[in-house]
Amino acid sequence: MSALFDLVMLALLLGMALAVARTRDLLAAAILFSGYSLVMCLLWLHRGAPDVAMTEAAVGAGVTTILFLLAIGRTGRRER
Amino acid sequence: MDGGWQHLDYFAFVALFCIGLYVVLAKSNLVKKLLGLNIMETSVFAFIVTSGMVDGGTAPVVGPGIDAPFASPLPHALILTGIVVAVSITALALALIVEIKRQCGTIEADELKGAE
Amino acid sequence: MEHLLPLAAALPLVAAALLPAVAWRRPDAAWGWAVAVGAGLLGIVGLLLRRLLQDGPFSYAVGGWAPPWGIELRFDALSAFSLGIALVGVAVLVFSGRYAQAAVPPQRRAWYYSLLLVNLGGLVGFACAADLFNLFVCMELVSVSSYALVAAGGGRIAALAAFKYLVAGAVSSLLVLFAVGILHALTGSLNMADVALRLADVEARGPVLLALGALTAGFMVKAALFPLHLWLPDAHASAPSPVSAVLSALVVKLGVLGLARVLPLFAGLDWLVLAPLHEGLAWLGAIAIVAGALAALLQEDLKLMLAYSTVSNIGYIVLGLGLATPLAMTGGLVHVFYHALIKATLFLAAGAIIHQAGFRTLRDLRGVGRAMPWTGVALSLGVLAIVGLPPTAGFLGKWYLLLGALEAGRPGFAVALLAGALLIFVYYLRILNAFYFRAPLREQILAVREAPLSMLLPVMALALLCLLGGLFGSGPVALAALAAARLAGGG
Amino acid sequence: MRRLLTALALAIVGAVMLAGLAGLPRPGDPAAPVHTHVAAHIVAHGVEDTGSRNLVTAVLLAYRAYDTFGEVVVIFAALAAVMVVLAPAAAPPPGKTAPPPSPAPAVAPSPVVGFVIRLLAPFIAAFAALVLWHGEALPGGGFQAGVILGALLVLLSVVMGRGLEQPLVPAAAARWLQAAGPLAFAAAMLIGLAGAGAVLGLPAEPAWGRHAVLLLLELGIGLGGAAIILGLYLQMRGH
Repeated sequence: MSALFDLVMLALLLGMALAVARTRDLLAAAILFSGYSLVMCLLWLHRGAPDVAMTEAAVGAGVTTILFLLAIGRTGRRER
Repeated sequence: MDGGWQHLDYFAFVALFCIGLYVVLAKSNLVKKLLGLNIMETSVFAFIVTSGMVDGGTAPVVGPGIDAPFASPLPHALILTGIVVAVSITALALALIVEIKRQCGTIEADELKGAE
Repeated sequence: MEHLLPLAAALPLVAAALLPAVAWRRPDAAWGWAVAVGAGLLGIVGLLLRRLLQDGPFSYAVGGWAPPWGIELRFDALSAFSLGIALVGVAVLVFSGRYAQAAVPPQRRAWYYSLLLVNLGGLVGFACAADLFNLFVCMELVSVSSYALVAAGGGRIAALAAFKYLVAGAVSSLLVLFAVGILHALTGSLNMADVALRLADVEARGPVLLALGALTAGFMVKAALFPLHLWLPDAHASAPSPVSAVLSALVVKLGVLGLARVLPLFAGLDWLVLAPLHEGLAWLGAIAIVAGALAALLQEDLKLMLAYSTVSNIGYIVLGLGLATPLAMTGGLVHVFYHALIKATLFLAAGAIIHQAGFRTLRDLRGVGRAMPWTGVALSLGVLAIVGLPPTAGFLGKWYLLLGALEAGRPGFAVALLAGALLIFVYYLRILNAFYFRAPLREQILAVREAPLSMLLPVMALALLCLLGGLFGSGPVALAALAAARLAGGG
Repeated sequence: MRRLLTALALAIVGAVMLAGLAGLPRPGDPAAPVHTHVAAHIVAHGVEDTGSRNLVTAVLLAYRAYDTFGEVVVIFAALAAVMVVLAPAAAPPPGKTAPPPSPAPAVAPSPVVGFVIRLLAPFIAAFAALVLWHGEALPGGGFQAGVILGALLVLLSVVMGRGLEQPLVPAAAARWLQAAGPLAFAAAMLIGLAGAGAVLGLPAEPAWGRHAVLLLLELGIGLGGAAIILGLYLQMRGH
């Protein structure tokens, strides 16, 4: 069960990282990265690191994403 | 590989590291490069957090009725610092991107090279 | 007294955080605050150095937590580079007073001084770190502030160069963090002495090699060692001149000091032969000496020339570490200190000239030496020193390197060294020729006025140190020899 | 050609990393050095040494407090860095006049969203206080609380900020708040020097002394973090 959870999380991480790499829509990429951080946070919670998970959720998925969205708002959302 | 399937973790993190590095090297858009850098950073964080886990362990918070082994608190503290450093660098890089856009009109590395 | 060790880095770091609040109502206070802190740092470093010379290296357990449970700081012969950091720091802060008024927009100025102080504090912390993760944190303090300072003056090339620098720097920092993670996974410790001890019992070879490789690669990028120097020239040339001085004189040395700190960790492993790594470093260093000097020769922009000259000089230092004989390493480490003084002199003098004249290429600046006699003298002293003429400061490092190359039985490297020195001579001759012996191309040059006293004083003081450094060089040489002996002895 | 080179470089990097990592102790092995050396000491003595039941907090604020001091200066430097890059330059560069910075498109929150955020604000603030207060006994602590508080301030400024140029906190006070983290550590350094005989040491006397120091650090980190996150947000949003 626990192994299965890990496998699913790792597969999700890889999939989302690839999606970030592939999409040409920067807004989508930033939001995908936010999701990637949340999955990472779940994985760490499962590894006995709730402090790190909490910080990653707040900083990686939260603050980083807000900053990315603001910057994308000022520079354009399409990647050429 | 004799260490059992949990080395799979490390392999997944190497894959993430390489995906991030690919984005940094191959993508022209600066925002995209920065996302790649963040993926690389989280992959290293994940490696370090995982290196501190313990079979059947719990979070390193001492309390009554907890007799499971603790995950090592040391890597957790390091990664807390690492996450803060990462967001600091991201914030600065995004500020630079906004400034580059304002001054040069584009944030594509290919076009910036031509404009220099 | 021993409590000064953790406070040396803490003073500028806390002062940096307070500076924008202090300068909020009185923007003029920012400069005074920063200079006072710089002077305080110089005083503390002086006391630490006196203790080092009297009693030898000493440690401090921060918070009273004995190592390896807590963080250990250690002031040893390598940490003595703090003196260079403090000297250059004070000069740069004083110089910034007038310079920043013209080059840094008013709303950015308090933050600019704040970042300079963070940079200096991080550098001192790095020089005194005896703990791997503390080393990383200090490195990041220096890195974040450096990336931003490049763009402090504004301008499109500066913003782009800062971004390029940031990406290269962040990837290299990540490599270092990755290696710290591996070493921690192998030994369960972060204290460097403890890691070195416990690493000797580690049987797995793969992770050890990976950590060594990641650390070497990471610090090579930080040191801008050829061919990983591509981020350096634009960043150092487009930054405001006082920032260029800090970056070229101090920040690139982080990579070299980092290497000198971490390589001994691996010396206790009987199966690991470091000779191929040393050989590779020596070759890269030799190539960097010549390639950097050639590139400098091709530049028309004064600050770009100086930036490529840094690439070349890092080559000297790394060659010394790579040759790995006591004399060669002494030469390399002495050059770490003296190159800091010399390159700071050159960048500040160049900054004063560009600031007063408004031009930055050799063509446009022709004849400026006669219009700015004092700055010209300082620049010339710096040039003599960097070429390595006795008795200036630049002579000592190269002399010991030459002896080291011969001692190692590698005359080929000695030739590269001399060829580099010759090339340096040629391109600095170009500068002197343009400034003194060519008729001005721009008539405005004749009307250029000498730099104001607050810029001239720090430049002249540094230039004087460049001149006298060679005469009173026994102290630094003795310290470098001590550090070299520790490096060679692997502990 | 370039793609090929990139692919080759990635393959080499990946292969080297895999080969190296394969030799590490199995993650989760209780006999690995990660668990038997420094961590074992902290698990055995952490509570008694620091009074904090959350051992991550014990590491962050006691054993490795000097690193955490560096960390709060790093995040302060991030703010300084963003200010130095984005604060308006007095005059546009000669030759080419740069267009004015385009502010982020103003988000027009619906009245319902605004109402909900205002309604929730005190509860979010209370949650942040809880996370901070229990940093010694539960996962979480000053920085996490600071980020939650910072997020709350950002939300509030989204709701109230449209057309309202005056910031939530007076600018002069904001400067002091942004320095709260390093300031708290400076205070802890002096307290440690006086009370424990070592910079950043925890005083043994009085009995509540070390709790007070830990709480001071958590407060400084939390308030400073929140103020810096708000500052970053405002500067990145553009005026």
